[in-house]
Amino acid sequence: MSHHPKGKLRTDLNPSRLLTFKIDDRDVSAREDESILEVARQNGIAIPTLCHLDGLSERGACRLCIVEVRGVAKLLPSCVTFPRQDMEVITNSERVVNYRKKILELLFTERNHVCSVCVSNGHCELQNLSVELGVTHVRYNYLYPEHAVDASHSRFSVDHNRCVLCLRCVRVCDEIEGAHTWDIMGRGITSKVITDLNQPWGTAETCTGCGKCVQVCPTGALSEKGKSVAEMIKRRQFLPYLQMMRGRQEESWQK
Amino acid sequence: MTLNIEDLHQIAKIEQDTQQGFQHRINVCVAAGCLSCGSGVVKDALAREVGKRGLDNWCQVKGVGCLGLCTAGPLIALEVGGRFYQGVKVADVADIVEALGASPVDRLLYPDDSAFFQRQLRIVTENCGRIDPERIEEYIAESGYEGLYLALTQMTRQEVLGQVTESGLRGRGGAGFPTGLKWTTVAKTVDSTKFVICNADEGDPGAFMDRSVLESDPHRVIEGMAVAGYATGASQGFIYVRAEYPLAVKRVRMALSQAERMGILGNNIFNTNFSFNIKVRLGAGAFVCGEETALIASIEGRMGRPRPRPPFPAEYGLWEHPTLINNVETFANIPPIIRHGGKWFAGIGTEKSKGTKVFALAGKIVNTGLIEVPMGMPLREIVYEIGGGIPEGKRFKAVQTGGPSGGCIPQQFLDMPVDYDSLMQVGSIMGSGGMIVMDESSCMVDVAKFFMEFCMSESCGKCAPCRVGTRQIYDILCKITAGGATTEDLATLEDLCDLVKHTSLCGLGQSAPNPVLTTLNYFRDEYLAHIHDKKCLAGACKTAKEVS
Amino acid sequence: MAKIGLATTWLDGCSGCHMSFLDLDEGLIALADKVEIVYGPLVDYKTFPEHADVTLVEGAVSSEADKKNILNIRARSGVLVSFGDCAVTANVPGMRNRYPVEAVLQRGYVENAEPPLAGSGEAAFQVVPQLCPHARPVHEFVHVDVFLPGCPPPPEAIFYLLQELLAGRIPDMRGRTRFGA
Amino acid sequence: MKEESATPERKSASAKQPPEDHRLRMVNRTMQLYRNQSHALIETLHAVQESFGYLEEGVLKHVAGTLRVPLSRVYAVATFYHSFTLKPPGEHTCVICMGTACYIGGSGAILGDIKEKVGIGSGETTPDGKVSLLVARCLGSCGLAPAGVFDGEVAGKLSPDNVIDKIGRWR
Repeated sequence: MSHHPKGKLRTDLNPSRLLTFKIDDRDVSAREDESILEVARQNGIAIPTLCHLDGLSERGACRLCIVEVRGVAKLLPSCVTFPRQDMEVITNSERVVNYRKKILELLFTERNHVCSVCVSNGHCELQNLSVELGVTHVRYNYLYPEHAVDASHSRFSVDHNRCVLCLRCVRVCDEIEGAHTWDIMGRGITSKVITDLNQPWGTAETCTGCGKCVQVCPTGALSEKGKSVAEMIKRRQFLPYLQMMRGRQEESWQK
Repeated sequence: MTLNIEDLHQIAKIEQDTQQGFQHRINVCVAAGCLSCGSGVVKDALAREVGKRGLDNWCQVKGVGCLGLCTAGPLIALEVGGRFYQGVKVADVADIVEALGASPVDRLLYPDDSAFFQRQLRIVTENCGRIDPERIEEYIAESGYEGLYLALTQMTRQEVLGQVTESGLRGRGGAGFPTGLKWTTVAKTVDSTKFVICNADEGDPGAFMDRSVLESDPHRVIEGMAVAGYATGASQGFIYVRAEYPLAVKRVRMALSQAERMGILGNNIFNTNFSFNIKVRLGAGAFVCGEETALIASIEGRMGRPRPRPPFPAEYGLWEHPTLINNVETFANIPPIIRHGGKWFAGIGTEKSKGTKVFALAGKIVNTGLIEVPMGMPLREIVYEIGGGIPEGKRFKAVQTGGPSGGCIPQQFLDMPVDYDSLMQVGSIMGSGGMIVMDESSCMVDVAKFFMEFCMSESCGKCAPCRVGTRQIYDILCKITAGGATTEDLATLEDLCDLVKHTSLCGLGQSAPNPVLTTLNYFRDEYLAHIHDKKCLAGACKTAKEVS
Repeated sequence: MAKIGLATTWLDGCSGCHMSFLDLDEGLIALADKVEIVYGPLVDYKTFPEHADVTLVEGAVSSEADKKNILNIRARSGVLVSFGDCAVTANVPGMRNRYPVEAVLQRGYVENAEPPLAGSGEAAFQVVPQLCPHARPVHEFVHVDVFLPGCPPPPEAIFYLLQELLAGRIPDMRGRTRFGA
Repeated sequence: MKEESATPERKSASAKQPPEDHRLRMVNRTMQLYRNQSHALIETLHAVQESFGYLEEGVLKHVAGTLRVPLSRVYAVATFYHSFTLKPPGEHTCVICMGTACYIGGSGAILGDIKEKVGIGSGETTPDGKVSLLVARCLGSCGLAPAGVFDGEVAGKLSPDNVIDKIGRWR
């Protein structure tokens, strides 16, 4: 049984049908309901991701996992694109790699990511992606938005300066914990993750204090209190297991 | 209550007889445009004047939908004689009534030979400005619901699909997807629950076609939706309409209850086993909800954030059921297609763009308003003949079509036929039909900035390229208009446009750079003047010189 | 073979990157044969030379003086290296960018002054270099040839960078250092 | 049914016990119409906005509870859509259209004048609580550009002077 949820997006795909296609000129086989990303990873082909996390529903939003498919003009997010027989997927063309770098650079400009003083320095997915994609500097202007730190919760804190709006916290809280304390307010560049009615986290009555959001956060936006620079190491091995055990995707609020 | 064709004809007959009973009929435009110039009071005053003179049985005064020429409002039409009075005030009322049957009131007369009314071909708007949108009987008198009757009683679903496909009708909401194909896809799905959604979330700034159609002839859209429901196997429809259009909302709701009362909506329509209901859902001010999947999310009560497609709504839509989404104008084309046949429709327009298109003409143009022309009409004819050219003797600079997803078309393409493919070729799109004319006093960089500000604040924020990229592009455009940019900034601008266009999740992001790209393409000198000479060629960006 | 002229300088930084440079330890000896330090805080030259083959710039561009300096440095440098996170991303100096300059000065020189400053602090503000509204990365002002992120960049990365430059290659720093390293 | 007293204290107290508030009747009716299904959220928020003038926090909690929608989702929806406001509006509302035609026609200058002479920007209310200014994306009255809405009445062919004049009459 697969640990990777499809969300509700593709129940039309038949898990018992097998097909073969090509990733980067390699022949691979897959079930019809396995995303290109899953198949690539099973075959040791690395595709960078940020909003994707095994055990949570897919959003297809960070656009880092885009790939080219021969004969298709558009670039497709591999996390929510499903293979077809004889499809030819290219994961590492120069075009795609350059776009990924630029998207990552945009993410760095969006908030105030000061790695050197961050609790997650050295254990951060955004930081790791910059190494993986070879981003040594950012070509766009930093936006320097004003964002606060909310340390009202007794055990955790949220630093919006480090948030990349991947919404893993929103999804894990909804899909796994079942509390839906987190959501995202506003829209566009002014979007922000919130707890309950945009109130201090510590006062959010629906929060169970389970800390799953903290563990799935890719950056230092969510952290345990008392951690100093570079001390926040996330552990999220529990996630695919809980996802399988609880399997409440069907009732998800988050789509 | 269920109707049959005799009943329909009976209603139509009674209505026509009543109309014929009047020697004179005065139609007062009561669409939002004229209403805001006071056409409501003019209409009341006219009715009072007619009553005062005891002419109630001789002259009818009625409120009608959009007459099209919004710039000349309040506008009234004399149906006998075919004259138009423009800019009518309450003080003119006595003269107008006095002049009935005699020579018209010259000072109010709109020139008879005006191309504005002559050159148009009205299909979608055939009833606009002629019938009272608040009375179903008047719609029926104009062959209304006959198409639905034909479809339900004399055509199989396949035949309806065939006619729509044969008509060559393409979606009027923006991308121009073949309507027949979309319908067929939904019809082919096996789900027992399917939905039909009318997208009336007309969000393009500068477009008001859909609003006008809903305000002027709401039943036409309802009929189109019901036909779609029959053809695709759906029994529930939704009209998703902007809350910013209160009058359209009111008239649609009124029309729905009238149709329900007559049994044209509901169970066993026209004594067939087809049942169809329509509900209204209000948009709440989010342009992105024009995107299909976002619109669906909004009807489901969530934030209007698009999701990646496929799966497409045709297979996987509202509450996971197959869903057909067309816009107002598309549905409004359906009743005449059913009545006259797909072949008739396919005979109008160009090879790949069939039928007519309604445009909202606005900006620096003499005749602002709503027009409907056959596809393929040259841009020049629209701007200079129907539109009356540029006011104040200024020079034409560009036409912006397609709203924030479209582009600016410069002078050299004025003789281009207006259809889906030609517009695409010059980097713009048909969009929903907004057409904003700009003259020499409009700065194209400023225009690009305006649209980018729009896209930036309408971006839903889901995907990173659109969320951050539009902001970055906007910042650079601000820098350019303020005279503080360098050539490197211009390169970054182009690089960002390319990124946002190719990596964004939905159509909003993918097309957001279009206004910048087309202006860069056709008006690069204006960008360069801001950058090198710190000068705005149009004189619109006043701060350019001061900042260095 | 003639030695190459190496200049190092700092703008708005903490000198930590220079400390990391000193941490090259015996590497410094290896470099000494091939490199002449023509300018920098580690040596006693007062003005930037007419030409430096390689210049390492530490720190963000924060003040009007920094702006002037970096243009001058760029004009006189062969290969310009953005040396460390402050130069590459504005890093810690950039953390003030969310606040108006006046508020930053007030906080730094009046509210947090020890012992407490008499008066409004105007006098103190006079001697502080005139700050720009934002501290910004070097490459937003001048062309940068090589980016060496890190807070500070590890000595190995600095050594590799210089080795490559000495060999006449523009180094690829990917995988050798990162933001915040 | 209990008679409602309209003192301000009473109103704010009743917001804490929502079912008591007469303004809630329309809200509750809307929710009942949709059998309290969660997808009625947006329609319900429209109803709240209409009867309260804005989305009051206590009412949002009531709506969340009745429709069984998470609090954070209610807030998310309320802030995603521009039609909703979380702040009480002024006594009078002036909406200026910033659609393309209106922008080309000079609505930017009108906003500039309002900012300068009345001192409020988009989404702001004068300190005396008299006038709120809103910016609309497109009123669909492009033929009348620049257009605006003054206390629900659409007005076209605006100029900075006649807008300032209209606002002036409210104060």
